[in-house]
Amino acid sequence: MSDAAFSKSEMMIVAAARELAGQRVCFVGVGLPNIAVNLAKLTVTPHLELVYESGVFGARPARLPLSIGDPTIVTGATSVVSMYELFSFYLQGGLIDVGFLGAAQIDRFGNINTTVIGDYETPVTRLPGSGGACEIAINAREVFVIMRQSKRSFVETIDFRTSAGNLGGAEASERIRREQGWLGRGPSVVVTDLGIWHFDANGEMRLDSLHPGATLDDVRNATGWEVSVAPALAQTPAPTADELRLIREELDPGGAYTG
Amino acid sequence: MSDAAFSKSEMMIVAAARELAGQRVCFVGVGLPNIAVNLAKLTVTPHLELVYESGVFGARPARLPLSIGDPTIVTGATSVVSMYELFSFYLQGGLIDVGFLGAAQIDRFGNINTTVIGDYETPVTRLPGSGGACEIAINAREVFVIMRQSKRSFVETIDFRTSAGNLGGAEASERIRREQGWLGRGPSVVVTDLGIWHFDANGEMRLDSLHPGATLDDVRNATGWEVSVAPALAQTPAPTADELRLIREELDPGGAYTG
Amino acid sequence: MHDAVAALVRDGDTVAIEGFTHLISFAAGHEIIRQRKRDLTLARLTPDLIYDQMIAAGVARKLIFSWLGNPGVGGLGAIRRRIESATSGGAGQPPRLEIEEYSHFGMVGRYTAGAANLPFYPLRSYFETDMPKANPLIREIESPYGDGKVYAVPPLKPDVSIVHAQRADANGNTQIWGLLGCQKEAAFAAERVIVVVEELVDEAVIRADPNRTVIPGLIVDAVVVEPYGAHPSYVQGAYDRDNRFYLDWDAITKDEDALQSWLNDWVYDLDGRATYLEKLGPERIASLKPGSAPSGSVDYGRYA
Amino acid sequence: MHDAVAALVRDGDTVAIEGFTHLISFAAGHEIIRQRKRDLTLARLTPDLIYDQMIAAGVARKLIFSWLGNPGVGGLGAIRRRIESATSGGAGQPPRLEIEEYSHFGMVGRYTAGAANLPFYPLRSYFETDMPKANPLIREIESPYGDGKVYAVPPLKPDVSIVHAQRADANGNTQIWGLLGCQKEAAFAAERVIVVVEELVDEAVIRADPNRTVIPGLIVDAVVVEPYGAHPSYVQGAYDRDNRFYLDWDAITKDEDALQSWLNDWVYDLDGRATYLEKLGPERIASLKPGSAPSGSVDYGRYA
Repeated sequence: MSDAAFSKSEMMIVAAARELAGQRVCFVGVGLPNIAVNLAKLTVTPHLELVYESGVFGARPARLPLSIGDPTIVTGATSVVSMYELFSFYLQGGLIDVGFLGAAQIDRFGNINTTVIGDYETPVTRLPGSGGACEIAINAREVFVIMRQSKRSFVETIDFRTSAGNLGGAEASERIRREQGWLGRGPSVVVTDLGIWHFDANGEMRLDSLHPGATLDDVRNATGWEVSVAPALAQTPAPTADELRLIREELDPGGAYTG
Repeated sequence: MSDAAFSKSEMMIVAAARELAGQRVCFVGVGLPNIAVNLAKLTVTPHLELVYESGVFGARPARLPLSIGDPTIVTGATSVVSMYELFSFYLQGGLIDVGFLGAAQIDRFGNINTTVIGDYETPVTRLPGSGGACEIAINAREVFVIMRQSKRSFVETIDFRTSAGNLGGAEASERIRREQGWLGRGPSVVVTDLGIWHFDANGEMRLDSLHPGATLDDVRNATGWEVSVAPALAQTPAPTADELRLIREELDPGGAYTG
Repeated sequence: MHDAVAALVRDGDTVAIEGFTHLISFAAGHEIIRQRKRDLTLARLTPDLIYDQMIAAGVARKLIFSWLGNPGVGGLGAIRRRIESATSGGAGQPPRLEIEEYSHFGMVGRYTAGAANLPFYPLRSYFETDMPKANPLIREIESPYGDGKVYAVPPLKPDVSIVHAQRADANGNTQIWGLLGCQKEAAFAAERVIVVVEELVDEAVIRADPNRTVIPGLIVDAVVVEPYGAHPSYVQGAYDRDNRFYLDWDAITKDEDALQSWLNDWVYDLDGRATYLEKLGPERIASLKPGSAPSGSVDYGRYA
Repeated sequence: MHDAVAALVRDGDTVAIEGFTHLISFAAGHEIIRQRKRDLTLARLTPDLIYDQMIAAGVARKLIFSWLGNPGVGGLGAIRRRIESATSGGAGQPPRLEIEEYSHFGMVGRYTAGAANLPFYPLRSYFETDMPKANPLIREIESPYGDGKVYAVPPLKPDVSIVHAQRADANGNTQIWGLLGCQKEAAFAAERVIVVVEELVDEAVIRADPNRTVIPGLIVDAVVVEPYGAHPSYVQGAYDRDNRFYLDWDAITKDEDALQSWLNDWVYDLDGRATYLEKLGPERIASLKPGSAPSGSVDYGRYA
């Protein structure tokens, strides 16, 4: 692959990394978020502090971590604590600005399913479940979602609500979050392999930017509801040579996530 | 003072230490209990494990600790943990066999006051308060009390109940402890400068042993209720030369607590 | 290991082999398989490969967990086949695995309540999700200060908790560095505790750094010395995760026959860790050795 | 220290100077006295000599605590005079100090709830005692699992928590060894955090042993380097408790005039710790130096 060309996954990661500009403390999930966050730290937000649910704050990984529990995020970290302390004092205590989530299914309001496809008791497909996602969605100040989109993942109705998004809409979401004292304002951006979505006044996903090479039809064919498009739909700037170099040479040389 | 003679405090400490025979894990308070527990470890129960509320398990003090937070109980200890962990997992978790308490006032049922003399809002004398005592009384499997007795400390009615003993009597105490799921069975012995008291079937203090030199009249004049005496009242064996040597040469050379 | 598992793990027990990606006692899991324990309830935040193997071997009746997967790689086939409708619960199919599901913090809270003898642990999770519907043990609780509700999870008190660690003394005083997961809470919550260590050290080594002690011997029933007992997971400072194994597992776990023959070759046909390591080979093991990164020493001071 | 206290401690604040006999920041307490802060609510498990001094100097309106005394020695006269009926609340007497009283575990639970953003912390204390009557904030709570009640304490979120430690880096990443008390919980619970250290170290020293870090720089607003800033309390490995001072205090605190002249000589007339140490004298300081007891080093491993 020449530097000029880039994969959809690379575009998705670059777009997600750019969205992190100006953020301070990020709760890192495994896989795509991990690469996006590390790319952001090398480009748009060098002072970003990484918190891993495994109990690590201020990680200085010497290689791309293979998992969120990789020993390379421990050696040289600022602090390594028990999971009790990480979830109690860092996440529930309100120190996390951005939580990064993936999803198997998402609805137009940003509610997420990572538990089952089909019925809970007798599922067609058993997914990993919440892990820390349901508490990240409630306690992180805002939530970023990164996922590939299709009619199977962007659905009218999710089969199971693992993590709360804007619930039934912005009004209900804001009222419930205020009444129940949630620290989280909810999802603020969804970055996919086709574009960048933010949430409108009703708390519904709105396509704000199309990735190079992707068309509105591609998006509509990969979305299970009537797509809402921003009046001034932008085109996502292509990855720079520098961004691609960092991904290919430093963050994911094997192309495990971006090939 | 010759080896033959001994002070009332020395007798009290020796008697308390002997009562610890066969115990495994002891929650140590400062002052007299600290000396009694360390004497027991050197004599009747060498395998006794000491737990200090300051967060120390398996202490190996190189000198008599000046307080329960003395650095000498930290260096060389088996484990030093936060107070959250000490109170949650060791005490409330049920690992403590014996809790050692002192008292400003005690009633015949072993209920203890270490908070105020007089009215709580406008006290004549303000005492230290609970510290960890009220939770030790509930969560330690049994409680030892060590205190000097007088009509002012052994009272018909305590001014404030800081730590629960046998409440209104054995029946009520056993029912409430069972219903509320307390781990502690309550007070089992009170060692004073005059004798050794245990608790009878009604949960009332009964004088089981008189210290050498003390008379029943001494005890009656130092007790604020009708004294119950064991049918076979024993005489506490005097401190041995070895016990006195350990106290005077190793545990309290300055005579701070035993002079 | 044989004796510890034989004496302390009983059919029908609730067993927790904890360790978040770090310090997972595969050696204990394999011994439980070899001894053909049955009807176990397996508790663990991340079932990981070890529970996939144990459940494939038929030791378990029920699983209590919060995240089901092969971290950074893929799925756990044996467990999924025991849960999904196409492969379990039907005629001629194995019975569906009973599951009890929480979030990570919920599981940590359950161990914490168990360790602290609390009737529940409160947390700000589960609001507006389907999780309390899926698991009725996740319940609402009102604040006694009139400022709303949070959720509660019940205490989890395993019959046996098994923890792998870098080192312990003969009394079971155990020290861990690197990721701490929730091993401390799982150990204090348990009726019986087995500690498996890379190295048995003199009591003086433990006492030289008491703040490093995670589990006191007071609650430990057996100390087993089993170098590389956490392979293919890792031990901070001693060896790296054998990621090749985690990648290879993805193919094995998708095929029940391949999985069963793997169990024969790597568990049933071996008598313990020593032969497992022989079979693995010295080169493979050597390839996992990290460089050195010393913590440095602090001074506790001598107060005599 | 002057600037940190001036910028971060405000009249009317709730201030927690924590440290259980170990690492008590007398330096910060004295600076608060010198700057004549007023109407503070002082929170601390064991008010100790430092709060006796601060309350004698008139900085406080209210005290939140669990054990009131001079550990191993005697009482705290200034505080007692502000509570007991013969010396407070009457005509021509100082107003009675407002008090809010818990047990040790209750105070730890309050900081924990504050740090974890919980509306309450549950614990098995207070049953059948007069403490809930004396403090109506100690409330019963029913288990949602039908197995009875426990007690709850409300979160405590100080405006400022002040912690003394052995070392920190310039970003405030702080490491402590020896008794840990509840400094971590008090720091995470606070709106603002001041860390006072014996030694400022390079970030690399902290990063070499991440499990030793108790407070992350993320929550720290000021790092003050103040060697011997915990005297007359102690710092594990650096200096011993100056017990002579604790013994001397027993006489001073019983006599209001003696106490006020002590405050003049040792606080108001000095401009900071440096002059305090000069006045104390090098021999006194040298006499507190312990022998050496190294922790030894562990290896985290280099994973590149």
